[in-house]
Order: sequence, then C-alpha cells, then structure tokens
Amino acid sequence: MSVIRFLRGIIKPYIIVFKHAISKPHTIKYPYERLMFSDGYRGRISLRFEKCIGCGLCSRTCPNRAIEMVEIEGEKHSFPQINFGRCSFCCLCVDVCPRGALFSDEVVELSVIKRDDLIYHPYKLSNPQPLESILKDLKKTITVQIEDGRLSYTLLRRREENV
Amino acid sequence: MIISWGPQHPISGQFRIILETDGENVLKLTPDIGFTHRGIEKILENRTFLQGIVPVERLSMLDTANFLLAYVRAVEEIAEVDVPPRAKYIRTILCEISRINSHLYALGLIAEACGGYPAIFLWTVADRELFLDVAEMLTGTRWSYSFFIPGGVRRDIPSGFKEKVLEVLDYFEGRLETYRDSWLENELFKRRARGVGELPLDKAVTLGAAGPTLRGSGFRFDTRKDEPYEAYEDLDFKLVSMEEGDSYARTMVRYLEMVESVKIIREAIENIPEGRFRVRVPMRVPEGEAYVRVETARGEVGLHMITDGSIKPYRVKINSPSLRNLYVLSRMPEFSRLLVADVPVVLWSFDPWFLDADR
Amino acid sequence: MSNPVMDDLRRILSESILDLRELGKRKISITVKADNLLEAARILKEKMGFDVLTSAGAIDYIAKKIFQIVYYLWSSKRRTVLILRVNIPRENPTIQSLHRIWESADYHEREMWEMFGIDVQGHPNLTRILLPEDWSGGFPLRKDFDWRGGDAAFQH
Amino acid sequence: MLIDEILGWIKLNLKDLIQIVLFPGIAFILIFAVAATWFERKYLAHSMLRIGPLHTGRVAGWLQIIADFIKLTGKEVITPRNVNVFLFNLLPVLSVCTSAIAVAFIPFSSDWIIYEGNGISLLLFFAAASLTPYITLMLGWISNNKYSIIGAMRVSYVYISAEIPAFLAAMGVAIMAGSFSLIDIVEAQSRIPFLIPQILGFIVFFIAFLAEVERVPFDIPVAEQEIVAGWRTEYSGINFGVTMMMDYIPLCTWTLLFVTLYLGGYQGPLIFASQTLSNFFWILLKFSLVIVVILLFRSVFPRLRMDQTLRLTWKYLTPAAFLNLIITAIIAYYYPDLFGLIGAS
Repeated sequence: MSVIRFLRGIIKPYIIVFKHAISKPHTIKYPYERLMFSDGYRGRISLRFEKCIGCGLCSRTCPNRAIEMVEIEGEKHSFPQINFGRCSFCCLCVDVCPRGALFSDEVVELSVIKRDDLIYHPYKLSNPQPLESILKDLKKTITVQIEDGRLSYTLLRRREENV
Repeated sequence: MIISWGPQHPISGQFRIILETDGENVLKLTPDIGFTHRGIEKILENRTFLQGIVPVERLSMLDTANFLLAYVRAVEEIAEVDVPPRAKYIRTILCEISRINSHLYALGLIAEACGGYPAIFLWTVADRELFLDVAEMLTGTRWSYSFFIPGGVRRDIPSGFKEKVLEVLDYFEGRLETYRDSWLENELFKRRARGVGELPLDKAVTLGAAGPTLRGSGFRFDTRKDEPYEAYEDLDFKLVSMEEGDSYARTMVRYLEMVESVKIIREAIENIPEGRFRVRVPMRVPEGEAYVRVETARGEVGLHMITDGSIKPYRVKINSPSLRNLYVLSRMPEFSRLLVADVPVVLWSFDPWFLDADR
Repeated sequence: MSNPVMDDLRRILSESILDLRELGKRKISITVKADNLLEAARILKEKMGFDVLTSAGAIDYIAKKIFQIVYYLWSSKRRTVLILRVNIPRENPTIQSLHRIWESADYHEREMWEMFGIDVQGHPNLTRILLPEDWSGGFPLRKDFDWRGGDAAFQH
Repeated sequence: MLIDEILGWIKLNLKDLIQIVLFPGIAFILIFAVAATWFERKYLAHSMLRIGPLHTGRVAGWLQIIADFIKLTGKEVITPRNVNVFLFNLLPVLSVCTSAIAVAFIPFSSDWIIYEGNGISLLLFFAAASLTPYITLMLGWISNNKYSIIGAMRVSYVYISAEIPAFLAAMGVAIMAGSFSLIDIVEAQSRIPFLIPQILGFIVFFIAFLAEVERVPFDIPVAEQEIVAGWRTEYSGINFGVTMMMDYIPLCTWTLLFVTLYLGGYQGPLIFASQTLSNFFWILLKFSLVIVVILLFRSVFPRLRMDQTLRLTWKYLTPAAFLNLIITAIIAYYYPDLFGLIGAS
C-alpha cells in the first residue's frame, strides 16, 4: 500500500509538470506586447497646467518629498516639479489636489540615462510623452482572462484602435 | 568549519547565517541581520500620519496591506474614529489578497529551497500575477497599495470587481489542487521536509515564535480569531494549525491558510455592506497611545504608537514577526538535528522576511 | 474594574506598581519601579503566566529626561497582552537584562542597546544586530540624533 | 612524399578517424553538450510556463548558447589566491577529456565502435567513467574554498555509493548476455530488450546512473541552494564553461550505456536505408527519449539529502543489485535454456 502511495507521489507530479511543459507559457514579450492596465492605474503623474492654482498641498503631502514648488517666470504662482527618482507612486498628491490638476496615467516606462532627467519641470510635467513614442516596438496590448479554468490572453491591437 | 552562508548566496536573501559545522552537521547557527535596516521607526517619527503610510509599507513588500493596516488602525484608535463597515470589508478583502500573495511566494520559496528548482516557484509567481491584477483593479497599483488611510480606504470598489475576483478565485482553487498534487504530496518533498527542523510546542511558545511557525507547532493562536479586527468577526473561517512542528507542517499551514483566505474573500465580497468607504480624520490626532495587533502572513505584528498631539507620531515601535522567528531559528540546532542541506529548507519554512526583521 | 488579570496584578505586584491601566480589550499597561524590575518580571512570568516576550523597546522622553523601557509580554493561557514599562534616567541609562527570564529578549535587548545606548547588564552577547559593525554615528532612535547628517551621497 | 604517406595512412584509417573526430567522437559529444544545454533551457522554461531564450537567432533562440559561449570566453578567468595555478586551470580540461573517453566503448552499430576492447568493453567503460570523480574531487579540493570542499566531499560519497550498485546491476546484464562485450550484449537483445528480464537491475541502474551524472534528485555535489555551486564555485570565465560541460558529457556517455544495456542499444524494430544508418537512428532515438525523460526531473523533484542518498544506495540499491545478480546467476547456471527463449546466448 505504501509502495503504491510512494509511486503515486513520484509519477503524478511528473505528469503534472509534463502537462505544464506542453501547455502555453504565460510570458508576455514585453517590449512588443504589454499588459493593459486597469482604469486608475497609478503610474506617471502629469499636470494640467491651466488648472493648477499653486496651493502647494501636493508638495506638503508627498511622503518622499519628491514634489517641489518652483517659480516660473511670467506666471503668478508656483507649480509643482516632481522628482521621479524619489516618487513612490502612492499618488497621494493626486488625491489631495483640490482642483484635480494632477493626474496619473498608465505609463511606467520612465527610465533615463541621467539622474537629473528624472526631475520633471512643470512644463515637462504638463506635456506627457505619449506611450507610443516611448515603446516604439509595442504592437499589442494584452488582457488576461480566465476561460474554463485556463488562462487565455486577448490580444488587442494598439490601444487607441480598440477604444 | 565556519561557513558564511549569505548574503551573496543563491537563496539566502538579504541576510547572512554564520554556520558552524562539523562536516555536514550544523553545530551553531547565528543569523546576521541588518543588511536592509532603513530605520523605518525613525522615519515614521518624521512623517505626518498620512505620509507614514508609504514608509510603513516598505516593511514588507510582499504583504503590504497587513502591515499598513496595523499603522492605520493605530491612528484610528488614538483618534477614536469609527471606520464605516464598507471600508472594513474592503480592507479585509485586500488583506487576504495580500496574504495569499505572500503565502504563494513562500510556497515557491520552500520549493526552491529544497532544490525543486524553479518550477513551483515560477508557477506560484505566475498565479500571483492574477491577484496582483485584482489588487491593481482595486487600488491602482500592484504591490505597494498605499490603499488604507486613517478613516477608511482611498477608493470605492470599481464596477466589475466582484466578477473578476470570483473568476480569479475559481481559477485559483484549481491551481491549489495542482500545487497539492505536484508538490505537497510529492514523496521526495515529504522526505525533504518531514521531521526536518522540528520545533516542539513548548519551545515555540517560550522562544516567541509567531504566525504559521507557531501554528505549525500545534499552538492554536491567530490574531484574527483572538482579537478580531475589521470584518473578521462577521466572517466564518477556520483557524489552521498542525501538530507536527516540522518544516512540512509549517508549509502545510500556509497552504491551508490560502484555502481559508479564498473562503474569506468569497464571503466578504458577497456580504459587502453599502455605505461610505471613508470618514474624515483630522490632521492632528490627540495625545495618546495604542497598541495594535494584526495578523500578517508571517505572524502577529504589534504596532505601538505614541502620539503627543502634533501632526506626527512621537514614537512608533514595530514588533515584527520575522525577527521573532529568526530568534527561534538561531536556537534551532539546540533541540533539532540540522544538516547543511536542511538549512535553506528550515529557513524558508519559517518564511522570514528580512525587510520587516530589520525595519 | 472587572478585569481579573488587572486585579491579580494589583494584588501580586502591589508595592512595585507605579501605574496600571487598561489600553484596550485584553491589553494592559503596567509601569513598575526600576529597582523592582527583575523581581516583577519573575513574578509576572511564574505567577501570572506571562510566558512570551514578543518584543522590547524604548521610548525617549527627552523633555522629561527619561527613557521608558517597554516590554511587550503575552500570556498564552490568559491571551492577554501586557505592556511592562520601566522609567530610567536619561543619563547613563542602565537596565538589568531579562534574558534569563524570557530567552527571546535576546535580540530586542541588543537592539535597544545599539539604538538607544541603554546598557543592558547581564546580557550574554551584547553585540550589534541591525547597524553596521563599524557604526559610530550615535544612537539613531534617540530624539536628539541628527538624522540629516548622514552620508552626503544620499542627500540628493 | 610525406604527404602521400600521410594521405595513405588517412585512407587506411579513415573509418577510425571519422569515428574519433565526428561520430561518435569529439564532434558528437560537443554538439550534444551544446544542444542539450539549449534544449534543457527551453524545455525547463516551458515546464515553468516561461518561453526561455527567444531573441538570439530567429528560431527559438538557438544562437543563445553560442552567445553564452562567446560571453564565457570573453570573461576574465579569475584564479584564487593561494591555489596551484597550473592544476587549477588544467583540471577542468582533464576532467572533460577523461569523462569523454567512455564514449569510445559504446557500439553505434555492430561495426561502428571506436574501440571494441577485446570483448571487455563494458569493464573498460566503467574503468574510464570512474576516473571522473577523482578529478572532480581534486577540482573541488584545489579551489581552496569551503563550499568547494563540501562539494568535493559530496562528490566522493555520491559517486562511489552510486557506482557500486550500477556496476552490480550491469553485471546481471553481462551474465545474461554471457559476455562483457557491449556488442554481444546488444546482439543478445535482438528479440527482447533486457529491460523486461532484468527489471530489478533496470530500476537499480536507472537510479544509480542518475546519481552518477549528478541529475536531480541527486545533484547533491553542486546543490545550488545549499553550497552555491559545489565544487565549481571558484571557476569563472571559460573554466566555468568547461565545468558546465561536465554536466552533459557524463550524461551523454552514461545514457548511451543505459540505452545499450537495457533498451536494446542500436537495434530497432525496423530497418530502412542501410543497416548502419538505421542502427544510428534507433540508438539516437532511444537516447533522445531517455534524455527528455531525465531532463524534466529537474522541474519535478527536490534534491535528496546526502544521508538519504547514501541510505538509498547502500541500504536498498546495493542489496537489490546483489539480489538481481544472484537470481540471474542461478538461472544462468541451472536453467540456461530460459535465456535461449528470450534470445540471449
């Protein structure tokens, strides 16, 4: 009896792993394919320049002191400047903004070569670089679904075509 | 022979064990922690109550929701705020998702520690993605949710959330059976883990083990049952414990806790009450103190907060479960025979997370 | 006061108690005199059944010029948390080690020693645990520690 | 004139040269090592729900192995302080050579074998294959590293404890075939492979040979989670690449022996094209199937502990191999006709 249980405990795992070996992998080929993020994803933070009233609440709320209020010549009040090297994307600044001037989108590809390039001046902050120009190889956006106990991937063409 | 096992080692983590061995027998085992010490207790003294939610999550990136819950509840207790029931249920759901995330990772790590090299680990990580997707839908991010704030939660449940969660849970229950058949009932894994690193009940209690380590030795204690918080009082779930006290029992406790967590999420999402999801908490909380216990994936975390009426806490003391478990690990060779090959198995059956041991 | 644990504490530890209050459901805070710490700890473990020391730490009351040493105890039979406090002066802070009573005090007392500079007497192995072995920057969790004066590389 | 002489010599020994250089000699072994590395990566990746190498080379990342090889050759070879530099750099190469020798005794067809060995090729195989652990032991010892020394000690334990049951199990086959020659052993399996009459020996040999080639669940000497990389911890650059080949060359030779002893070697149910080519086809097919089965173990099973392995080999495998040997000997002595029924001598 114990021999049968032993053999079962050897052979069954082997069969399960073999089934996995011939099933479809879960890998997403990232620079070409990308997961579709849900609404309200907390990614890169951008600024609606005209809505900002320069109250500085975002700067005071930021837990990592990533937001600094800077003066801009020709403007009446100061604007937030975000250091994405410090930002932890908690988006408390977005929540706390009384005018809805700050908002976050689903871009997470922020890597740069120089550390100083991560400091986004209000102008840069209010002109967010579109995803298409960051990920030039991106062909598909993917959503993962479950059908009949298996994972399936719905491949969408580029996002805007689908929307 | 004295071996420095870590921190540059395939499976040691940010952590070192100084092993004194005689051949393959381990004579003494000295954990050396502190590689990830960031002084979070000090950082929290310099953050307002709202800002504190970000650093406190860095205690354990695998189980952010539960650690944050301890902090948020301490603030609420001092400020004497009643959290609306809807927020309590949302918190419970996210905490259990966080617990499943952490336990899945732990199951993968014990598989990897036994040398069942990465297959189980990558399966669990792949399935974790689904729970991260669910959490992303709710909170807007995948790991560091920063979702609980004093007074409630930051967002209401989005539309379609319930269907998505139930779908993921259905799928996950099937996967749990796969794990059981391919790993927990794998005879070679049983031979590697059974009787290895036995922790007797009396030692587990007196040395201060926490969480699944304590329950794996047969001590029936779970903060969720002992001192129910949030919505756990209304929900029906079993307290999991095993008698054997070895590495297999500890792994099994985690596995069965995942099964219970699935039940909790199911029940919570069906019975979620209507109403507000957040109430206002003033910036300044009154002078006072609170000691809050929350059951994280690694055991009970105790957060002692002392306030002095300003916008920042005066002192936050975090009693982390991993530190307690690492002390038990350091005493392990005294009452249990260990070989060099058993060290990774025992270590990851304790599932310490060095980030919250170091704080 | 209907809490039986509190009644027992008041009866058994009568002369060494400075302060006794309830923090919440099954959570009790007790302050004892610094001289009676070892004795009180022994009584708490042996007579009151507080068999687990989950953690220990300190609070720096710089205005009152005291350190408050806090031990977090737990009873596996009564399922009660007890926060045991001792006030010691801020100059030359010393305290007796509770390692012989609760073995798990080991790590926490070492942490207390390196973070607050509290000399734990009778501890078997008082070495650094969290900070680097060559640390010489003072005691980080004291209120007068200058946390801005760290490494310039991190001050970006 | 000299060239004529050389050409004449080559003409005379053309078959031997092809055997040594191309098949089943150096080129075959190297191609196997490269292909097996690539295949293992892809195969295990799929078992882990990953894709594995993807971009290098258009089809399934096949150039990745070449890229890795170039990377390894380009890396700095670090020799630790206080080691014997000459031996430290020589031993990896030596270990590859000695472990590759064993392929010379494997018949790929009745007339396609590098060295027939005067009818004792089975014994010669064991003699050649058991040189490897000594060199591996020295490799670990000479690195002057604690993990390497533990790995080296584990090598000596595991190899010796596994080689004895493997040898005893193979002796059962030799008795049954009535010869130590691997060609005779293959010919004796013309009607039925020894897998069935020698089922006990088959199981013993299979487990013992997994331990010999350091495959999961017996990869104890290089246990990554316990002792970093065992005896090869200190090797870097191309030396590391050479020690990595040590994973695959014994796998090649021992799997070939396993196929020859128990699965009917180069014989197959069908003969097409020419006799030799179909022989090649059958042995390579069986060989590939065994490799495919063995490689997946790495995703399925945890590694056994040292004491468990020793208990398994000494307490169960060796007595079982003896039992098998005795039963075979008794049958061979008293009922030699039984072997005739199944086609053996």
